[in-house]
Amino acid sequence: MTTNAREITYAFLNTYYQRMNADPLKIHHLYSATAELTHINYQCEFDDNLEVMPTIKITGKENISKFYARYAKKVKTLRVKIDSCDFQFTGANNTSILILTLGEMFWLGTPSYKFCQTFVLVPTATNPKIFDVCNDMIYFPPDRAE
Amino acid sequence: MTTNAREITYAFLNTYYQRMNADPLKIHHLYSATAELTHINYQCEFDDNLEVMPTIKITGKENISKFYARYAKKVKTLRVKIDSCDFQFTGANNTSILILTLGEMFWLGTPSYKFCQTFVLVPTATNPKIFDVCNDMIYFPPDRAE
Amino acid sequence: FNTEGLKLEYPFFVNTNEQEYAEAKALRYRIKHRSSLD
Amino acid sequence: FNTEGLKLEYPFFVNTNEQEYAEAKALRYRIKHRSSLD
Repeated sequence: MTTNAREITYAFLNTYYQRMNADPLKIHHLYSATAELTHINYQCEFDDNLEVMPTIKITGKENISKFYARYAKKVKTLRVKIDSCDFQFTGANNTSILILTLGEMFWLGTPSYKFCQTFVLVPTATNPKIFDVCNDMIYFPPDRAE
Repeated sequence: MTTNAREITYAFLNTYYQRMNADPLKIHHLYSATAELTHINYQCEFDDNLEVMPTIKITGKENISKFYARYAKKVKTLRVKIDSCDFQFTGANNTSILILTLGEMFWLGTPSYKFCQTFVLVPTATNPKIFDVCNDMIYFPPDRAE
Repeated sequence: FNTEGLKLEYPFFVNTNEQEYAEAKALRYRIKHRSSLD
Repeated sequence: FNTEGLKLEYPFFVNTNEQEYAEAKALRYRIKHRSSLD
């Protein structure tokens, strides 16, 4: 079971970040209907003098779909370096998976930003081997030049 | 509801870290029966040359109780600086709360270590205003002197 | 736990204060990323 | 998503590689902690 959760965690992270790059219009398929997303607020231009990486909170698969579609061009240029990830079981019957991952991300031409991201993956009602993202929350800690 | 979740988050973090200091033998009361905890492995001596902050995974309130009791003396000296926290609703009916917090922690005489910690708080069956910790996962990112 | 009217401003110190933190911060440490998942 | 036999070793690059990362890392940035909760 633990081995399984680890494989699911790895596979999820790989799929999730790859899809940003490969097909932003399909990322929302990973989320549950009532998912909550705290993500980079792509509406703001982020430049080199950015003091706070702007984030935005979005609720529901439909809004999440619109969000990724609107900023598809920028989302497609996302690059990710994962430095660590860990997981625990959570939710009803401990069948959901809580993930905590840290790393750095950047976009075409931007500096690399440290991030910390947590996810909750919930097995679907119809197939316990298929998971939906019901939470996706990111935070960008300050740079070393604090 | 959101205001409520924010207050619950603040109150929880305050209670949780204060109790480490005030009464390690009562920390386990905050956890659910099947809670999962990834915490500092107090069994290892951590010195200034530590390259990896050792962590340990513990499952179930009873084991969590034993863990905190065994290292009560060290736990009592914990000091915490919270730099950020954010939350989302999660779990059945979105009544649970997922928390992501970052900051630094240190113990009597130790350097200050950056940490990133995530929690899931679940309302108890008997009283939806009382929450149990069902997940508690910490990670120590590398120092700036990478 | 009591959820009444707690306000959180950053940085928020628990069991410590600015001065004690500054002393701990002055001590150096090196933590490297773990090389594999537990 | 497909969960078959993926191995994760750190650092693990997605959509990029060591060299491209090094270039991005060379660009400086400054992010301060948010002063309050959203």
